Amino acid sequence: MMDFLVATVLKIALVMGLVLLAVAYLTWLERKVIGDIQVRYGPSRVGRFGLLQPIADGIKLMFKEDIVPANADRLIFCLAPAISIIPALIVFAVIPFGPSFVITDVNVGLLYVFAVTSLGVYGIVLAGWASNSKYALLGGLRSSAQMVSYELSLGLSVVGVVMMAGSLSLVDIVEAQKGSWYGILPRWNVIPQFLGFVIFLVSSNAELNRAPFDLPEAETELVAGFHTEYSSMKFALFFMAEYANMIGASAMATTLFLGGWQGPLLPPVFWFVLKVFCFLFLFMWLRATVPRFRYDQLMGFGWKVLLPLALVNVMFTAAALLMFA
Amino acid sequence: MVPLWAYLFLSAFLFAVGVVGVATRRNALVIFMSIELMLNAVNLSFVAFARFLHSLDGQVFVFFVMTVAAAEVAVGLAIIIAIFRNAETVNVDEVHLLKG
Amino acid sequence: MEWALFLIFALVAAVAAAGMVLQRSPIYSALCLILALFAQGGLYVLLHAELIAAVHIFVYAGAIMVLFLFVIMLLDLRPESHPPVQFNRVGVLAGFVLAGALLVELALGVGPRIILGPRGPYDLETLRMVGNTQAVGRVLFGEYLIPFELTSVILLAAMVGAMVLAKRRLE
Amino acid sequence: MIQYIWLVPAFPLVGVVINGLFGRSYLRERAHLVAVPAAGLSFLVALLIALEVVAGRTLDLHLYPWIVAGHFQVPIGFLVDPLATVMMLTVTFVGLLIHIYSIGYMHGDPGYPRFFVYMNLFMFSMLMLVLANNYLLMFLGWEGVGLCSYLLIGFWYEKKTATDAGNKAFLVNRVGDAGFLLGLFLLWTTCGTLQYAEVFARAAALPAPLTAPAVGGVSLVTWITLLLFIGAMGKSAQLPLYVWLPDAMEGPTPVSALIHAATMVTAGVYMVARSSPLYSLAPPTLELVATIGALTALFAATIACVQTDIKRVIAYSTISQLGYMFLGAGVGAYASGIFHLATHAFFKALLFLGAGAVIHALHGEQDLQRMGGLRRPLKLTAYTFLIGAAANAGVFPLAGFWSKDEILFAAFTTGHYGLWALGLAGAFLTAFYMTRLYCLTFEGPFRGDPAHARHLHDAPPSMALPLLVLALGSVVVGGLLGYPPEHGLVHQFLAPSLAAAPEAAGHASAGLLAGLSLGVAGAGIGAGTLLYLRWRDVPELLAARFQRAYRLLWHQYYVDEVYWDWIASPLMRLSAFLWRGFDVTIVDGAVDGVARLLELGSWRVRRLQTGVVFNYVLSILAGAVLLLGYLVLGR
Repeated sequence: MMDFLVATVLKIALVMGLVLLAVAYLTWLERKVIGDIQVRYGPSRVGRFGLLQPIADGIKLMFKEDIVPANADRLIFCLAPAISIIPALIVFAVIPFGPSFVITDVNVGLLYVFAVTSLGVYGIVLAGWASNSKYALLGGLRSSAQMVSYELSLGLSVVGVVMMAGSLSLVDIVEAQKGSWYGILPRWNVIPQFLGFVIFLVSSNAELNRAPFDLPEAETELVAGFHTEYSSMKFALFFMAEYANMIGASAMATTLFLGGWQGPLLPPVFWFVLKVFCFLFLFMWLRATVPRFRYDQLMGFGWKVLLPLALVNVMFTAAALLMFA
Repeated sequence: MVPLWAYLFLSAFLFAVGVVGVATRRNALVIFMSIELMLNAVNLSFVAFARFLHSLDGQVFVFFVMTVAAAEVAVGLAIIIAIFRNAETVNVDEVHLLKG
Repeated sequence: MEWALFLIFALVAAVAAAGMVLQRSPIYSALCLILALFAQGGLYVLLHAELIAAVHIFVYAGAIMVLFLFVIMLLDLRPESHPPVQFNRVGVLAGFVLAGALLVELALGVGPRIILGPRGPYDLETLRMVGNTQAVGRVLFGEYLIPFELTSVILLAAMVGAMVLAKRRLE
Repeated sequence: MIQYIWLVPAFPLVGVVINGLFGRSYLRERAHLVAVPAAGLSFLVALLIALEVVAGRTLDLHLYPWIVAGHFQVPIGFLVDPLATVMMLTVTFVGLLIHIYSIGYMHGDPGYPRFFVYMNLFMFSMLMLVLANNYLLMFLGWEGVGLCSYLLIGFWYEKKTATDAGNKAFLVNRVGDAGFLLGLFLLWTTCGTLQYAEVFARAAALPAPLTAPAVGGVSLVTWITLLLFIGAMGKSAQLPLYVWLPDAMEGPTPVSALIHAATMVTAGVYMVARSSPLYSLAPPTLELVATIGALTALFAATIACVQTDIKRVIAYSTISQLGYMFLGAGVGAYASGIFHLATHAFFKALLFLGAGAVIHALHGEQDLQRMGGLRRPLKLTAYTFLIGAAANAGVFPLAGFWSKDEILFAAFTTGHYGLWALGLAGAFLTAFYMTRLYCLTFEGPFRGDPAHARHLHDAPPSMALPLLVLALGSVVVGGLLGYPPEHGLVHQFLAPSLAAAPEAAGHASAGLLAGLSLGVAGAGIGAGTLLYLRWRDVPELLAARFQRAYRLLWHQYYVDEVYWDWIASPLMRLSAFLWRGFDVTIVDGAVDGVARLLELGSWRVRRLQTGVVFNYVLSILAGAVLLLGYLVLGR
């Protein structure tokens, strides 16, 4: 019992530490990548290649003045950033980084991930509400509508994967992608479930509230959306939540569609991290190149394109499984 | 092991709280939430019974309750919005539409 | 251990539920309800209904309560600051009394002497072997297939109803 | 293949559903793209099944228990035997041709998709009627075709005459259906089942309760068959319930061809043939059937001689030919009756479609006196029409000759000399009026609107094709199936489904009788030719000379007027009296009184409805507490 507890606590500490570190350096990476794409340098002053920039940013944010607007709902205003970051972190409880490197393998792992990530919206909505500011409220409203809408296609896009693996456990899903077709093609879900993969990527991008789906904080329209009134560490928490969610989404995409830790020769964790970084790069790339959606386009796209496509994917997968299995 | 009656007591308490909410609050949204609470209280006893009867029927019923609850929320909130647009209030005391 | 967890969850659920009813501000009511629902999800896990627990959180916390918050924000319902115009004290009192009576009756009805009927085949061992999700799925899509399909009709009707209602003004 | 019999009615039903749902909004002028393939596939499957039936297979298929109420059990089931096969082939084949014809005929009509919905629905109902394996399912089809007939007669519902005609057809058929239903009730109480197989088995095995004298000294089976025959009288337009059929010509011509000539009106004959094991046990009914048939044959033929509406003439001819079929069935020659039914379907559909082509060419003109000389512009129509007319008249070796001659022969050999003479007289008149019809339409000078004369055009391809096919059928079907008489292919094929024909009572040379009827037909044709081709002024002189007889025929024996004066208007007066006296004061008074009573009793209770949700919630809650209290504490 004690061993188990200690091991679990150690695992949790390791994962959380790594994730937080990754979050910090992801900001640096993103600035660098976008800088490159836009033919700029990006951060380059603090440390070599600007490598100490995240730490400098962190220190700066910590020492900023913490402002709570006079008419704000104090309790919720303070609670919202926490509500935002907690789900983003506890997702990692079930993600398998390697064959035995998973905090806990739950029977309903996938559902757990969805249940937890669906809570992220509360942080944004409550922040928008508690600020008692028009821009923030609008951002919160948009965010809740957008996230509820895209959650449907997100959920449906992975049904095909679940059907192919026959399990909701993430470890089982990774295991089901072992081996290869004809000796060359890896048996990854991205090949038979390509449509689902694309839908998953687009919807998760929307769930992350990142460009081109960053309507809740659209600077040009809403100043900064839901976190207009936030400053200091509370602001930083929202930021960390966004990047943690990004890592979570990339990890999920890796697990569900790219065979998780599977790969030849090198240690599994390496493969996992490599694939996750591919996705992270993709998200950054998207942000740097694609312009923001208009709000009605966003809703129309979610309901009229992605959702039907996801349903079609489910139907075809079911039919194919019935025919060939 | 926690006995069945403990769960049932909790379920009864939650249900009664929901009843209080429905009977005493005047904000339509809160009344609605109280109804959700009552449904959930029932769900709890369903799952508890399922556990102690070694049967899954209770869990399946919870699914159905959730479905109905979701449908009810969608329609109910739409009604509340429609009422609000007309009457500028969600206070059930000020809405007398049921009087012919 | 189990008792401790149960007591924690039960306490949180009970207090949060009471808070929901007592809070003035609808948004606090909603938050209290969310908390109560989380505690209930914990109870489901204690009852070895992992699937139900996940779905419960997914549906209630992830969808239904977001919708509530959305509506509260959309209607911009701030706390009821001024006292109600025509507060029906007798009615509220009657509500409390009746609810109390109901609680007493329910408690009397479910005391420790409750008798259970015949047991089904799904004890913990079986569940662990088959897997909770798989077992529920089998029952849901076997014995309860037709009711399950019928729920889709309910959802469709609700969807259409919600759209019609939200689109047009009440006459 | 045979077990897929349900496909035969299923295809038209699918057509109904598709056209019914999407016809008006999406398909519109393309409705036939659904309806015609539906009929075509139905025919194709029917043909494949027929091949198996010819090879000797039959099937009594129980598809689904339709009604289960205690002892009363009726399945949805199909009986595929030779009789049903003949009917099924006739219905699907003629139906298909007329569907194709309608593409051209109904082109541009605003109700185009609706028309095809009704047509497919009719096909479905008719196929249910002939393929059912029990009387109730047959009745379903029976009523279904009646409904379609009503809908199609009144298809152009903006026209008062059309809706009136539809109502008339519906009401007259109700009279017949009442008899049919009573027959079914009696059959069920007697046999305890409505399945053909079981009913006939009971009729054959244990004749005592069925044939023993019962009510009024008449056996039960006689009552049953009599009541069923009343239904047949209505559906198949026999005396005295024939009055609806001439009016039914208000519908579009393809409808007249399909429903009111080739298929639906023959349902009565089919029903009698299907119930032949019962009818053979009831000689009095058979006598009645034969007598009514022969009388109708002659009666309708006389009227047909003077009518001037082209479709009306053919309609009376149809009634007359149906009379022959019943005559055949009545003297026990069921196979001959069915044979005549099949050949008649060909040439009568042909005649109607030809008439339709003429009407189409003349922009809706139906009056024979405004036609004439159409042979040259409408060549194809004229020649195919001539074939149809000759077949109807009984010219050797066309279809009508074989079947009609057989019926007359059977009447003679069973000793019904009087009926035979009536039939022979009818045959003479048939030949006469058919000649008259042809000559007035296609020979002589054109008497119509000169404006139309220049625009005369022959039938478009979609209308020409059915004409040609039907003409070919009218030529060959009779000899192919009916030779040698009494032992032809069709007789051997049908034999297992029908009760055996009675022993011949008299002896007669088939050749002599055939020669006689040929001579009669020839005389009729000769008379017609002389009067309407050579001495064209004579008919009018004759009409003036025998004015009273002519008037009588012209007004169709005043049957409609008699029905109106003696039945309809007394009924209406009674209804008016009941409405004013009984309905308004007593029934309405009682209803209003109850309402007033409630109003009086409730004006105080009404205040409970406050409209405040809160109060309702409290009362619900109080109820719940009370109920739960009773459950928990009460015991």
